[in-house]
Amino acid sequence: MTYLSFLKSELLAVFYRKQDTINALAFFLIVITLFPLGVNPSADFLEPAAGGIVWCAASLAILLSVESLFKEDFNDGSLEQLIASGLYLPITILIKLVIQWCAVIVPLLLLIPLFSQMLFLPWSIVHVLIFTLLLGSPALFLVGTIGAALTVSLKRGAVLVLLIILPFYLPVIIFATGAISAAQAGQDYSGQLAILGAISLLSLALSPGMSAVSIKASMN
Amino acid sequence: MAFESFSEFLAMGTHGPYVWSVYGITGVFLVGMVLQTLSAKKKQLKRLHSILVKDVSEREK
Amino acid sequence: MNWTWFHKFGSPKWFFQWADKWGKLIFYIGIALFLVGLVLGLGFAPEDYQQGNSVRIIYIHVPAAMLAQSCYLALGVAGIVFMVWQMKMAPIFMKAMAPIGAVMAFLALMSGAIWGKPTWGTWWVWDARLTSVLILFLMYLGIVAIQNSFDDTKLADKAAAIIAIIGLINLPIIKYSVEWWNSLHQPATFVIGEKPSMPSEMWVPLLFSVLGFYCIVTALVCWRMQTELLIRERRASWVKKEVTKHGV
Amino acid sequence: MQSTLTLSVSNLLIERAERLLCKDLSFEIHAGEIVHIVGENGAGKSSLLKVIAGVLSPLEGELFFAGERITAHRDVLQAQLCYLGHLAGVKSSFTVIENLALHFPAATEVQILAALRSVNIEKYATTPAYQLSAGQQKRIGLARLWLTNKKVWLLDEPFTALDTKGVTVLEEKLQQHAELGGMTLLTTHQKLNSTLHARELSLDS
Repeated sequence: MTYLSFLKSELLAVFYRKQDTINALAFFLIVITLFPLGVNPSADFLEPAAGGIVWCAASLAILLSVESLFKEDFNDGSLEQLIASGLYLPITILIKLVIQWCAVIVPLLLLIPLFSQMLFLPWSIVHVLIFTLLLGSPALFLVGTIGAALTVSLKRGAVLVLLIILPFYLPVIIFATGAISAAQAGQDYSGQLAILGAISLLSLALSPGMSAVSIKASMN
Repeated sequence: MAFESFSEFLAMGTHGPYVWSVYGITGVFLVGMVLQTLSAKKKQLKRLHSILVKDVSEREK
Repeated sequence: MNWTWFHKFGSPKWFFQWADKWGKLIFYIGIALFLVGLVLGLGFAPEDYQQGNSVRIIYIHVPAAMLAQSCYLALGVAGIVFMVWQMKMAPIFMKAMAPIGAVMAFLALMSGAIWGKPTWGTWWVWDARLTSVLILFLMYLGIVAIQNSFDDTKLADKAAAIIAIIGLINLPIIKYSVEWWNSLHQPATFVIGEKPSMPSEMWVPLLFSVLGFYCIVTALVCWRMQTELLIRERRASWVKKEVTKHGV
Repeated sequence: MQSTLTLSVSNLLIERAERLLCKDLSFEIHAGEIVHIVGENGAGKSSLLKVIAGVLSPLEGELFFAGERITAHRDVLQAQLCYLGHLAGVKSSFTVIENLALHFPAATEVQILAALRSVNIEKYATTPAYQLSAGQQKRIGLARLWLTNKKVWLLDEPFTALDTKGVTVLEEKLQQHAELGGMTLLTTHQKLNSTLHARELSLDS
């Protein structure tokens, strides 16, 4: 096994599990639909709330898609093989994560213009929403991976991952929606974007190593 | 003393219910925590003691 | 610097005996300090010119909030100690501490909410302090959940330690983000529990109450650690000796 | 060179879920040897293989390979390791060839097909693994033995779900591996053919 063959097989796995990506996007769409139906469909409510709604939906969709990142590999023995292969575990985790990020975020970004129109977000703001997703979502994936790695040996770990990881998502959500409302108010939002980038970088520094430790601890 | 009489002390101006409910709930939780902690320790000691006694009596047989 | 005390606390047997000797004393000191704080605070401290007598909730709210934060800090540090030095006592400490921290966070939330009613007219206001305590409470629930979700103690210990470390790193980020978010949504009118200059009649009882809380929690954690030690080290010979000594 | 290829284990202590599996376990395996780990169910046979492979960590003890200490980092060993666990790491959505290509990126399709022929699943080469039976999936893992040039084989129950012909073929492969100077450490409930000259290593105390 080499890094390259691992990368290829991960790409192949994502290709075979297209349904997972579709599920994540469908879940995202459902959460977005809940707000107009559950709260208020008027533009007065939706326009200022759009950033927050998109980010809440994205956080949940991302966490649910990351939660099962290692489940299948754990159950079929691939994870054992990966550890025994001698490849550096944090790097392979990172490879896996980048592929997963592309599989979920790229289609999501393509659909964002559509979703933002459903939430009456003005065209002039859509690019800010996309920036926040590009800069903030890596942090969500990276932090979520630690939770996924910790609970990989649990049969029912999904709720536990949500419970332990969501509090760590709050700063990202706060600054992302802050950037969007600043843009809506015509203010400078570069500071919030910079903080989002910083949180993502911090997560990048910590998460692969911690996830590797967690996975090794979970093997039995 | 901040209060003239005991009834005034209980009334706390108009804020009596708020103040006393906070102190009441806190008291319940503190006492509950202490009791739970001590009973858990006692239970564990008792359990280990009974195992120990059983071990010793088995060895004597 | 002399590190023997550190190593001694790392020895289960030594700690068990230490806790046996000092636990009760610390507890009684804590109760005494807390009672003095209460009597002074409830009976002798002046009422607030704005908030009236509801300000007396401060003698519960502030110690509980401080303890909630300190306990999480301690959890995170214990997590690091465990992951770096593999110290056996660290996860035992974490297991004993987490539920107590959760209760402290809950008490801070509860007292804050009840204080809010006469002060703001509502039970809940999304102010920076209450919101951070709420998040802290959620983080405690996560740690307690993870401690109780695994059959394998070793894995549970590691998982809780990792989450506590991430929490420790995240705590300042969360605090800062919540404060920033708060300043965005509602300009602070006046924040409960914070006064530019508190008269000594107010801060002296507060000090007693805070110290009392710290002592009580210390004693509780010691006792809970003893229980956890009895469970984990049940096969060790020193535990058998302690059990016979304690009798039933 | 062969004399340096030695895997040695000293004073190993393995614990799993607070259960002591083995204590003070020491042994050595040399190139050209086949070692059969025997022990009751739950004696820790699989765990021992996982510890050597680096999947699990031992509580105490040291491991050496080719004269180097590998207790903390197994890189030196893992570069020479082919580990087939109880679960062979077969991805059910991948075809048989894709499953093998992950482990042998340099292997040509001809080589992979030849390996598949040896374990008698050649005709399923482009079938997704989930359509195959348990025995056939097991053979996907075993096919790696025909492709690998690694010297150290750790095999956990390689004979289960194999028919008699499959067993014979695999035993021949093990024999060949030993003759070429490789070492094999395996667990099985089956009686091994005496021509293999397998050394038994008991985990029961």
